[in-house]
Amino acid sequence: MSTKVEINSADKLLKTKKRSQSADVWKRLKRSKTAVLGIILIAMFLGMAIFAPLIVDYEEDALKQNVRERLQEPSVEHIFGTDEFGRDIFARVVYGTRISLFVGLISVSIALSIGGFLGAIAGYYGGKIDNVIMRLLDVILAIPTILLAITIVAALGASMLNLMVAVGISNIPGFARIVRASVMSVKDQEFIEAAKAIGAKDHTIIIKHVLPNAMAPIIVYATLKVATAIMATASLSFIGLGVQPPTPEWGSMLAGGRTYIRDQMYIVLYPGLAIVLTVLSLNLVGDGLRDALDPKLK
Amino acid sequence: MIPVLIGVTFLVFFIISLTPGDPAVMILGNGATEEAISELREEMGFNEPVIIQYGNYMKDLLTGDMGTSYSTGKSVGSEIGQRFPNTFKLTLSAIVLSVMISIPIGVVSATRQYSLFDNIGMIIALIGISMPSFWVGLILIIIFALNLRWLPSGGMDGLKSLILPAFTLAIASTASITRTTRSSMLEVIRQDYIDTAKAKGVSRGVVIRKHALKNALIPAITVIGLEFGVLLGGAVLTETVFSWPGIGRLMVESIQRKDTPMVLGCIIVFAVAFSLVNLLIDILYSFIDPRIKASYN
Amino acid sequence: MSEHVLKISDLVVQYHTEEGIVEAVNGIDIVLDKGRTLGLVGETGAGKTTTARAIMKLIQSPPGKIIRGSIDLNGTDMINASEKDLEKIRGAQVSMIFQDPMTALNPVITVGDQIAEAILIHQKVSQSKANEKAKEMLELVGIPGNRVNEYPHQFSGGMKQRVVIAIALSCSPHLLIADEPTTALDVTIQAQVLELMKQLKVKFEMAMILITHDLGVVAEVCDEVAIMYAGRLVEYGSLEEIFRTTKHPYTEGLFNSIPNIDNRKAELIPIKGLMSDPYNLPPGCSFCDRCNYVMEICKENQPAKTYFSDTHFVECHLYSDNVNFKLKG
Amino acid sequence: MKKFLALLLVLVLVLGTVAGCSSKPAAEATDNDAPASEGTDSQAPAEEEAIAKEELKIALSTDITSLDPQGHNDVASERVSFLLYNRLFRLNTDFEVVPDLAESWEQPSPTEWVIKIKEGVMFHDGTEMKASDVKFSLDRSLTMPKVQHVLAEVESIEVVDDYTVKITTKTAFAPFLFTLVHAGASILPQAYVESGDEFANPIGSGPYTFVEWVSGDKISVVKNENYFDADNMGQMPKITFKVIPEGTSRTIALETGEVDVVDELPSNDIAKVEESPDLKMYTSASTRLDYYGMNTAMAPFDNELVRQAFNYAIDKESVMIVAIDGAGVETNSILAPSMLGYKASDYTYDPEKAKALLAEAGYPDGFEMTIWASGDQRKRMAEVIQANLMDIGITSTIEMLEWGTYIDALMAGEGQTFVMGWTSNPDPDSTLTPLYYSESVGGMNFTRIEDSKIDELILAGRSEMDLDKRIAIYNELHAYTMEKAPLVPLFTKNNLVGANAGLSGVELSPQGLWNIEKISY
Repeated sequence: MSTKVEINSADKLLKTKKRSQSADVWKRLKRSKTAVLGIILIAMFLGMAIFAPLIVDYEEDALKQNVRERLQEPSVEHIFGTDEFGRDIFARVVYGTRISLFVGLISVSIALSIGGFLGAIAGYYGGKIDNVIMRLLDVILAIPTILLAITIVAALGASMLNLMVAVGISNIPGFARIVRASVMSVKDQEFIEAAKAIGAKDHTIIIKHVLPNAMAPIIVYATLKVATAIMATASLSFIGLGVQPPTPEWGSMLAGGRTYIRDQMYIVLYPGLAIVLTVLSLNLVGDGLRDALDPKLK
Repeated sequence: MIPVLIGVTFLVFFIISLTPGDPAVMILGNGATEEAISELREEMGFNEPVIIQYGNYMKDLLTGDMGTSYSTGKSVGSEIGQRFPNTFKLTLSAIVLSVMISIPIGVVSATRQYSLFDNIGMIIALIGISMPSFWVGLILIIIFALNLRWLPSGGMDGLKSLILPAFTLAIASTASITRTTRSSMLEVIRQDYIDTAKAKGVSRGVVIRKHALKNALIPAITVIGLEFGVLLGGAVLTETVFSWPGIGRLMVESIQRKDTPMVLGCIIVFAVAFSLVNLLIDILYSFIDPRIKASYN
Repeated sequence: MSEHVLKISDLVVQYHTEEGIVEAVNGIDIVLDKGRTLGLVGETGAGKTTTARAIMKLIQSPPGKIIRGSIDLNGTDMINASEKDLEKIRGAQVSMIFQDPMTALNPVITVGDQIAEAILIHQKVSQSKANEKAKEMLELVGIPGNRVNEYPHQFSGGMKQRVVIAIALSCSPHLLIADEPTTALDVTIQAQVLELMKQLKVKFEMAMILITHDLGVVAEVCDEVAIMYAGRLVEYGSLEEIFRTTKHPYTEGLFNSIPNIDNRKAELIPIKGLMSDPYNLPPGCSFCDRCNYVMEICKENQPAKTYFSDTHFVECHLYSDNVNFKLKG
Repeated sequence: MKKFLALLLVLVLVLGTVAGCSSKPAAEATDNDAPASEGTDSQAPAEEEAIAKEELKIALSTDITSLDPQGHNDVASERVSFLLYNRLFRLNTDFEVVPDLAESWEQPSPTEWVIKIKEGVMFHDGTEMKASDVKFSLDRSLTMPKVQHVLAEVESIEVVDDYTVKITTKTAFAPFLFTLVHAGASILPQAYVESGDEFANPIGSGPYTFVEWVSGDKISVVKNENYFDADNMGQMPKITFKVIPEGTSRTIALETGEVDVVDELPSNDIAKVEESPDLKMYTSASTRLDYYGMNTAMAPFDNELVRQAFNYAIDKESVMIVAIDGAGVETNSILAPSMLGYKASDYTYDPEKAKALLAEAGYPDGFEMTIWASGDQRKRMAEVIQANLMDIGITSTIEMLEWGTYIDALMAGEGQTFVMGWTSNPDPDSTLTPLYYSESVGGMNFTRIEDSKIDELILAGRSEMDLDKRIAIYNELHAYTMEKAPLVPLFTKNNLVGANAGLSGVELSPQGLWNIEKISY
């Protein structure tokens, strides 16, 4: 829509003087109601994760079993009811936030750092290196993510660490590709040439100049990937390849409770909703960010 | 594609070989004697280094032999051959379902951007990609199989039993394909050539169908390809929840039984299927996008 | 021959964007007769394209809105015309050439089909007949007919623009709107394309609105000139009136800012500053804060039209009490 | 924004409540508004009744592993094998050994068994069963890894004449006939097995003949019209086993009439089946023991006192409630109450006493240790045990192992403590030898208890032919082993079978559903 573009560009000319780009993004982000909702939700979950100890007592509520109080309907003292061991579901959901966000963030960090590194190298140097790296990643890419994760955990044994590693590894190609793409898009721009001209080292160029300018899409992708990572974690835990007891993890809570789904719906309802809302909020923010960073997509 | 698949087999074989424990025991079962076990170990070459074992495996694989199951002693190939069609049936109907739902919705949402339809559609789509399929599956069973008694809770007899699993499996991909279709459609209808078309006096409907859709489909198809992979992965969970006799469930069961050749076989089949689909997608491109056709010939 | 192909009066178009309301077109009047060519001149963001789209009734909405005014095209009231009627008119009576030929063609449809499509819509002909015609049109714009079945990406920029023109003219419209048809092309090609358009214009006896910021092009092709600034026509007149007796400071600015062929030594005097923020135009003359002749009154209220001939008018306070005011030149 | 929030909430609630609330009315529906549910539920069966039920559908929790009766050692496969094949002997409802293919038998000497087999027994392919088939089959079973332990006592088998075989055992082995009822001792047609069909279309002599096995989905068999045993003819024309891994789904399938019988009904669904007018609940005490084992070869469990302490520390009731919703019997013995020589020991849940014993053993402030488990139910049990031990000051971590690895490692004696189960046939020897006999170390003797006195008593028990003397021996052995306390017996769970109320002839053995051929509408 050329006229609108004209106006925007004219408008930019004036405004960019006043506002930095990030502030600009933030402004647009704030304008998207859904994104704001997402941010609020995430903030809420983060809060829950960080201040969990202030909300409930891990030992007493989340771990201590009270078999004679098992499978209790939601009530005043157990607002989400109790599970098959008589543990307070609310407490476990709250601490589950910690686990899920932690696993999600770590596994994405793994994927991001390794994938990012490979992608940056491939994108920056191109040619043979690029080719080799990308072919190798194609191999990983040929196996559906969740299946690869399952295989890895199945082989290494079920534990939180292995889970994070598995989910991390299986997400490497995605990050490699996105980073590669962004790097390629910026590497030939003048300021990079300039940096080269003044004889800056490759790695300093990549780290100092290329990556920062390639950040936008990476951030968006990472946000959305944390969501899928959390989903993957839950899925693996569901088929028993996840976090080990008595650690409260949403997926394993679902797996453990699914025998009781008919009469004690709440056992699977609340952990399930926790997953849905967390993932949802991350997606909302991810979308918001993408639109904010790239208005024309809206 | 071939080199990729070889890479896949090696990667998977290597990962699986990291599994602790003794396959010989698995094959012989609890009752077996030490002698029998060590004997078998020798015979099956479990003492060889991984790379040798891999070599042997590949040799057999090329002759179409995927080995024999540790737990059932049946041929992995025939077992998978029996199960894969079911998974294929499930995933295929799921992808067809999602495409049929998502493309129209995506297009309408885009053409009526910010309308009530668009908003609701997008919210549902967002929630759709945010729900764990197995969770939805459980809930759908409760609602449709138990309370309403409309559909069977699981198993595989007739079309009726396909509905719930296929739908469950389709949710996530439907959602994300809808989103892609919408956003690419939005981008396309902002293009100058759409104005050119309008300026020619082409009617709104034709502009969308003939000029916009074809262009918008290109990115949509990419996602459909990727989603197929997601579906194959999702099958593992859906098949477990709905007791669907496909290789997804077979794989999970085999993992629990530590039936290495079976697990290996399943993943390789998954990977091959996925690769083939992507190949198909590439070919499909060239039909839609002349620019790619050009680069092909 | 004084029948109006196009009559625009008091047209106001606004864009309601998240950043606020933009007065893109701000009460303009245009009258264009058969076979005449109007040059619509102004810098980026002046509202030229918007005007053009308004004529086609192709304003993206949201965010665009036609607030008031009337557009009469060959007797059709475009503003209140139904979608159906518009479809009949677009391409048949009025067609438009868009700025960028690179993006103006549908990448997944052969150029032949894209030309034939227009013909099929507006003329009762068979597919094969339409294809024939399409071929002819291609040859007409100087592209070998045997390339009808090729796709846009197989053509160069200049050729793409020729295809676009072929599409626009395929149903010999009464009015052709060309939105900076040459800016995206390199100079040598520009000349060819312009030449082509001139010929065809005569051949098809159509009126044309040529949107540009290149006064050189205007001098080449146009009979009348409208200078547009911030959504208003600040000066309007025949070619020689505008070129010989320039009235508006902005018009003067434009002339000063282009190289003078006759006197190469003459230095360029760019117009100072940027066009004022379209989201909040000043209450008075929107050019005032860039104007060398600015007066107090300019800041307060909009200047009215001052006529120098029945074709030539200007919107500027300089002339409101002294019609004979002379610019420094 | 409001629109969004509203929609979000609505959707979430719909998802939640529809499933959540509506599941309860359904449950109540069975008793409260019975007529209503009557109308819906029993409609389908009623109609089919009119055209007489042709097919019996039985839900299994796992697929069978093999159609070769000597190629598996798991419950599901056994269910099918028992329909397709016969053994020389079988157990009757009172759990006595009675002849099946055997006509009669005598015992010339303590180690010799001369067995006469029925004449004119036809295999499904129409060939007659001969002594040669018997010899072949039993010999074969000794070579088949999964069942070779069953007839481990057999020295040799010889054909006396077409209808007589003589089996010689290594030692005088009282419970020998019990071993012959195991599926691994099924009699197969030699000709067929040697035909190399690999049991694609298995041939047996059983009341039902094989139709198809759709891997992971179902196994179908049809009635064998010319079955040799007129009294035990198959009732239903066709029987189909449907594989439904999800417990909840199995129950639902039963309620919706998708299946007629559910083997291994999820314990938390008992109430539903009992409440439903269309369904009937069958339970039986099993010979399956769930126990918590300690590796006596590994510190600190080489210390008897510690092991005894653990026997006081575990709240068996809680374990049982959590594991199987209380659908079982707490036990103080590794022998099921129904078994020869069962005698409860006097361990009770007494954390204080446990602490005291620990202190006495030299661990006043407890210690750190690991609990091994595998599978969903054992995981839950381990979690309760973990909590119990916490109460007596012992910190433990649960390690979940995949089944294969689990067995593997336990045989190798790697586990410190572990949650295990043991299903045996009713003769005590088949439990005591594998679990306590010193030579079973490296086998099923996971606790690695090696005690000369135990060994003596076990050997005495198996060779003692006089029943009362045997019981006496086992009582002594039992008392002694409980004092040694290599493991904590937890409970014997009930076999749970849910079935359509219209069915008759549903019988449960201590190993669960059996005599399936007798079931009919």
